[in-house]
Amino acid sequence: MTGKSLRVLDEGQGEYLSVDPDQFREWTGRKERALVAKLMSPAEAVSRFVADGDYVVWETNYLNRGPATLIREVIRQRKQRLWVGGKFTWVIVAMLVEAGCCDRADLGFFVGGPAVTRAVIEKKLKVYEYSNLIMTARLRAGAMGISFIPVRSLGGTDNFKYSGAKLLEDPYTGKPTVVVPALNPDVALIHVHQADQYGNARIFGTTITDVESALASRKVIVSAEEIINTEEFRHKPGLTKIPYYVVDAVVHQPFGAYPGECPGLYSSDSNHVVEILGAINGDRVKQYLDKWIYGMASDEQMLIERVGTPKLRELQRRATTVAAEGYRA
Amino acid sequence: MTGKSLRVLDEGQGEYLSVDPDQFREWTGRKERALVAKLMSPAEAVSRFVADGDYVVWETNYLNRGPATLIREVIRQRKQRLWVGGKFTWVIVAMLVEAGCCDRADLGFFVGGPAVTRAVIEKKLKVYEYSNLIMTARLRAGAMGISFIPVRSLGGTDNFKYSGAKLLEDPYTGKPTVVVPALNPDVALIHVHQADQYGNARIFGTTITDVESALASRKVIVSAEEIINTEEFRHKPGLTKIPYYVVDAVVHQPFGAYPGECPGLYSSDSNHVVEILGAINGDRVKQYLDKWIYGMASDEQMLIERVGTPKLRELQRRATTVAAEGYRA
Amino acid sequence: MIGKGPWSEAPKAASFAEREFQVCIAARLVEDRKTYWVAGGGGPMYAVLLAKRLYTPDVIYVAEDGVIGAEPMLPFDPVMTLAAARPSYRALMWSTMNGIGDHCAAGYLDYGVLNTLQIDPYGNLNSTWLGTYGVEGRRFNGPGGADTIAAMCRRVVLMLDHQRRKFVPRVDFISSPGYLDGSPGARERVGLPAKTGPWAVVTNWALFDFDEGSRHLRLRAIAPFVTLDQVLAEMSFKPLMPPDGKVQTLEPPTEQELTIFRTEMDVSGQFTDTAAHWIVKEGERWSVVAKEQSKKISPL
Amino acid sequence: MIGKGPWSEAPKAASFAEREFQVCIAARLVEDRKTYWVAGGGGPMYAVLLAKRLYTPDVIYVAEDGVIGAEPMLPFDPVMTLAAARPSYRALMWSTMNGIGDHCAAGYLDYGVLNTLQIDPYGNLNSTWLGTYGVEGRRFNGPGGADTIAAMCRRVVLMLDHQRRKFVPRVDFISSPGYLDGSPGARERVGLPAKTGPWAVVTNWALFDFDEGSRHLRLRAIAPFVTLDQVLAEMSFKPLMPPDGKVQTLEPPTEQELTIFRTEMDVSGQFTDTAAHWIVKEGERWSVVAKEQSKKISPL
Repeated sequence: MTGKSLRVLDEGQGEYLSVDPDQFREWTGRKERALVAKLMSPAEAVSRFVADGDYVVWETNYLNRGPATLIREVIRQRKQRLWVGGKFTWVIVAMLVEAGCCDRADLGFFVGGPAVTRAVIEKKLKVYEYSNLIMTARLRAGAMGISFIPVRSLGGTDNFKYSGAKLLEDPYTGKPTVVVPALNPDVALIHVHQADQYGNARIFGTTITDVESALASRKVIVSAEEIINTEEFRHKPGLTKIPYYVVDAVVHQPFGAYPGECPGLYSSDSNHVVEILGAINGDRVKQYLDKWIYGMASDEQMLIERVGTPKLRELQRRATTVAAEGYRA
Repeated sequence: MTGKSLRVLDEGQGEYLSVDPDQFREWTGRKERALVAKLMSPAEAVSRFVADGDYVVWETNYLNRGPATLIREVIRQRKQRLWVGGKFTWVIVAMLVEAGCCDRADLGFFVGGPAVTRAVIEKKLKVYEYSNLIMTARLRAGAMGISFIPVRSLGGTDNFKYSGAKLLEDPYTGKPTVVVPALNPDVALIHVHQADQYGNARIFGTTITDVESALASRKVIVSAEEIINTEEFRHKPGLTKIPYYVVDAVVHQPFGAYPGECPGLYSSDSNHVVEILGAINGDRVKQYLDKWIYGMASDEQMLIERVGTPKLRELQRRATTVAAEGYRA
Repeated sequence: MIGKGPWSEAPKAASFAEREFQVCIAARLVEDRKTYWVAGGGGPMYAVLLAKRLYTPDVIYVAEDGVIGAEPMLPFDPVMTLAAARPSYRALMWSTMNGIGDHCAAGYLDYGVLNTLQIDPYGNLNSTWLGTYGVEGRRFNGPGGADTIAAMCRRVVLMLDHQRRKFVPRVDFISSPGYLDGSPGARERVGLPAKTGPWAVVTNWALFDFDEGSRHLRLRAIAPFVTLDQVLAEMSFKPLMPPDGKVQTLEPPTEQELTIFRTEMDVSGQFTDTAAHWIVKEGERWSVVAKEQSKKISPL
Repeated sequence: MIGKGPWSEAPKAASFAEREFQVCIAARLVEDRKTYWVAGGGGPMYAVLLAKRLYTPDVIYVAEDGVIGAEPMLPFDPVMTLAAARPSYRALMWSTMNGIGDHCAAGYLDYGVLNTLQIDPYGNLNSTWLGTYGVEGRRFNGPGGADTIAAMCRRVVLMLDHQRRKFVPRVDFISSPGYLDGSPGARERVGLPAKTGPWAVVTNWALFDFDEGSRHLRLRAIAPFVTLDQVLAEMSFKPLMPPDGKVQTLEPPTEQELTIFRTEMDVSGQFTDTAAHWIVKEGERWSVVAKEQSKKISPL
C-alpha cells in the first residue's frame, strides 16, 4: 500500500453491462479449441446462440457488409429484451425496437425515427449515450481482456452523463482523464467475405470493430458470402482477420448483407435503402417488417421471391465493374 | 467531484520516459501531411533523425526482419546516451552497449553476455524491467494517444518493482489492476518488405509492434527491401500497415535485415548468427563491431565485400524455395 | 479568415442554391497539406472534395471507418458515403475505426468538418435530442463520429443551416464538445486534448469563428445576398462582431466551383435539392427564389 | 498426472539423451483440443510438436509473434524459432504480438510451456539475474514472453534441468510469476487473472505438480534411471510428496517418439547435444554415460 490515491472527478450515471474480465475468461475457457465444423443455417445459428436478454452487437450496418440476414433472423425469431450496442449502425436499432426485440441500447449513431422517440419517451427503450468511437474503444478493451480503457473524447458532453464513463485523475500525468468500461457482449453478429467451416474469416476493405467484437463477445456468429477451404487460409495467413476459436457458428449466406453493399461483390439496393429509410422516418417500420421479414420464411425466400435473381445479378454487376480493387485475395 | 477515490496499492520504482500525450500531439502537429518524397541513404536518415539522448525502439530483431542496416548505421555514427526499448530483441542491446551508444534500457528479452552484466554492475547501463508484452502494451498505449493502459500481467514479479507500473484499485471491478505508462519513443527504426517514396509501408507475415511503434514514435525511419509505386498501394489499400504521415525517412535497403531473415525474401545467414552469438557470449563484441561495422564505410560495402553476392544469392534461394507462401501481395 | 484566393478573380455564377454557396465557402477554408476527417457525406465531404479538386490538391481525406487518402469514385449511391467501395476507392490505406481513432488521438488528423443540428455560442453541438432529453421532443441520430472529431481534431469546421432554432443560447444536449462553458481550460478539465476545438462555422448565409479569449462565436462575414440584420435575426443569441468591427462580404460561388460540384459531385442534385432556397443574381441585385421556380431558372 | 497412454504399449528405446527423455515426458502431458502458447524454441516447442505429431493431433500451437495454428516446416535454421518463415508456415492466422497477447488475456490460450533457469517451491521463475540483482552475479535474457504466459495462460508447464542450483528456496529475481508466496489469492491480489498458474514441472529426471492447497511444488514421478534420493539431492529445497505417498516411475521414451524427434525435429542434434548425459539401458540396468562416449553408442 502506497497510501496514495487517485480522485474520481466525475462519473456518468448510465447503467452499463457488468464488467468482469475473469468471468469472461471463465466463458472462453469452455469454448472449443479444436477445428470442428460449425456450418449451420441462419435459423439454427440464431436459435442456438442468441438468447432473450442477451447483449448483442453487430458489425457495420444495414448499408455496408452488415449481418443483415442474421438481424432479420433475430427479428423473425422474435427474440426479446435484447440490449444492443448501436454504434455506426443505421436502421437496425429502429427495426429491433419496432419488432419488440430490444429494450436497452448503448448508442453511437443510428437512424431512429418517430418509433424510437416514442419508445424512449414511453420508457419502453432505455438508452445510454456514447459515440461510435467510444463504443469501439469499449469493445477493444473487451477484446484485450481488460476492464477499462482511457480515451481522449467523451469528456464534457452530455453523453458522458448518461454513460458508464468516469473522469479520473490520471495516474501518470495527474491530469483529468476519461476512462470507459470494457464491453464483453453476449453475442456478436458479423458478416464477412470469406470463411472456412471452422470460423476462420477474411474481410476485405476497412473494418469497424469486426475483429474486436469477435474477440470480445461470448458467442460469435459469422455469416459469409463464400465458404472456402482451410487450405486457402494456410496459404495466406496474413489475410485472416478472425480466428476460428472465437467463432461458434458459421453461416453460408450469399447476399447476407442485402440490401447493403458487400464491397467488391455487390452494391446496395438503392430502392430498398430508400424504402427502409422512408419506413423509419414515416413511422411505417412494422409494414416494412411484415413485407420483408415476417412475411418470408427465410432470407432464401426473400432473396429469390421478393428481390429476384435479375436484381441480384444487377447489384453484382454494378459492384464488380467499378471500384472493386482490393477486395480479393 | 464525486468525493470518491481509487487507492494506489503499489508502484514500481523504475524511472520511465516522461508521459504526456498532449506534448506528443504538439510534435505530431508539426509533421508533414502532404505526400512528399522522403527517400534518403541510411547515413542521412540516421544522421537527421537519431539524436544523442533519444529514446529509440526498433522492431523485431537482428534475426528476423529487423532494421539491421539502420542499427549498424547508428553504431557507425557513434550515437550516444540512447535509451532503448529492448523488447523481443536479441543481440542489438548488447551491440549498442558495447559500442557506447546506450546507457539506459527498458528490457523485455535480449541476449546480453558478460558485457551487459559488466555495464549494469559498473552502472554504465541503467536497466528497467518489463517483458516483451508489457513493452508492446506501452507502445500500443503510445500509439493510441493515451497516457496509460491496464494489463493482466507483470503483477507480482520483480519486473514490476523496477518498472514504471502501478497497481491500482480498478475503477469498475474494484479488484487490483496493473497499469503501465504509455511509451512515445523519440525514434522508431522499422524494416519492411515494401514502401513507397512517401513512407506508406507493407509488411508480410506477423508483426511485433511495427505498426504501434510507427504510430507512437516522434521520428520514424523505415527501411525497405523494395520501393514500389504509390499506385500499388492504391490498388490494394488493405495491405498497407504503416501510413506515410507517420514516416520521416524512407531508406531503400535490400538485405536491410541481414544477417537476419526477411521472410519470403531471404534466409538468415547461419554462420553470421553463430558469429555474433559467440561474440556476445565470449565477450568479443568489440571485435565484431570492428569487423562488420566500424571497418565498413557502409552496409553497401559490407554486403558486397564482406558478405559477397554468392552468399546473398544463396540466402535468397533458401528462402524462396520453401515456406515462402503468404509473403507477397 | 477567407482572404483573396483563386476564386476572387474567377467568373462568378449568377444562380446557385444556398447549399452550394455554403459548400463553396467551406471549401475555400480548406488548408492545403493537411489531413481532414470528414464525418459521413453531405456538405462537409463535398467541401473537402471540392477544395481538393480545385484549390488544395495535397489535402488528405480521412473517413471514420479508417479510409485514408482515398480518391473517391464519384458520384456515390444514395446514402453510401462511408465503408463502401466508392468512397474508399484508391485509398492509401484501409484501417479500422479504432485505428483511425488512434491516429486522431495521437494528433495526426488536423481538421474535422461536421454537420450539426444545433449549436450554442461556444460551439457545443447537439445531434441527439431536440426538446427535454428523454421526456419530450425528438430523438436524432446521436453523435456518431462527430464527438470524436470535435474532441480530438485540432481545428473543427461546423456546418449548419442558418436558422434561429439552430443557433441557441444553450443546446438541449451536448452531443459533441465545443468550448463547453467557454471558461479557460474547460476542455482540458474534462480530459480533452489541449489546443483543440471549433474553429469556424459556415452556414448558408454567414461565416463565423471563435474569439480566442472568450471562446464565443464571432461573426466574420456574410453572404452577398443577405443583410447583417437578416443574419442576426435568424440567431437566438448575438454573436460577437469582428475585432475591427467590419463584417466582410463573402464572394459568391465561381462558375468553375459550381460546374465541378454539379457535374462531378452532386450529380443527381440530391444534396442541393434539399435546400430551401436558390439565389439568383439579376443585374446587381441578388434575389431569393423558391425551389420550384429556381429549377426553371437554373442553367443546369 | 501421466497415466497410461499409447506410449505404454509401444516399444521403448534403449538409448537416449536426458533431454530427449524430458521432451517425451512433456509431450505426454499435452492435452488434446487445447491451445498451447510456447515461448521460443527448445524443449517446450519440441514437446508440443511431438505430441501433436503422435498423440494430440488437434492441439493448436501458438507463438509469441502471433502465429496461430502453424504447421511448422521443420527443421528450423539455428535460433530461428520465432517470427521466421519456417516456424510460421501454414498458419491459420498471422497476428501481432499485441494481438496474440489479447487472445491470451481474453482467455483463449489454455496452456503455456516454458523453459526456465531457476525455480522456487511456488513455481516462481527467474530468467533475469543470478546473484544479487544489479550488484553481483550474471544478467540473463529477462522474462521475454514467459511473464505473459506465466501470468495469463490457464495452466503452465515448466521445463528445466534437474540441478540443485536451479531448485532454490527463493529465486534471486521473480521474472515470471508462479504462486508468489503461495498464500490464497496471492496472484489475484497483484492483478493476475483468476484460475491461472504453474501446473507441472518437467525435468530430465522428474515430474512435479503443485499441491492445490499450499501451492507448493510436489513430486509425482521420477525417471527410471535415477533414484528418489538422487532426485531430492539435486534440489535445494524439499518438494512435497504425492498425496498417496507413491512416487511413480516414468516410462522411458518409445522408439517411435525418438525416431520422430530425431528425424523430423532435432535433426542436427543441436538441442540434444547440449545435454550433458546420455542414458543407456544394458539388460535391465540403466546407466548414464558421458556425451562423448554416448555418441558411439547412440544408434542414430
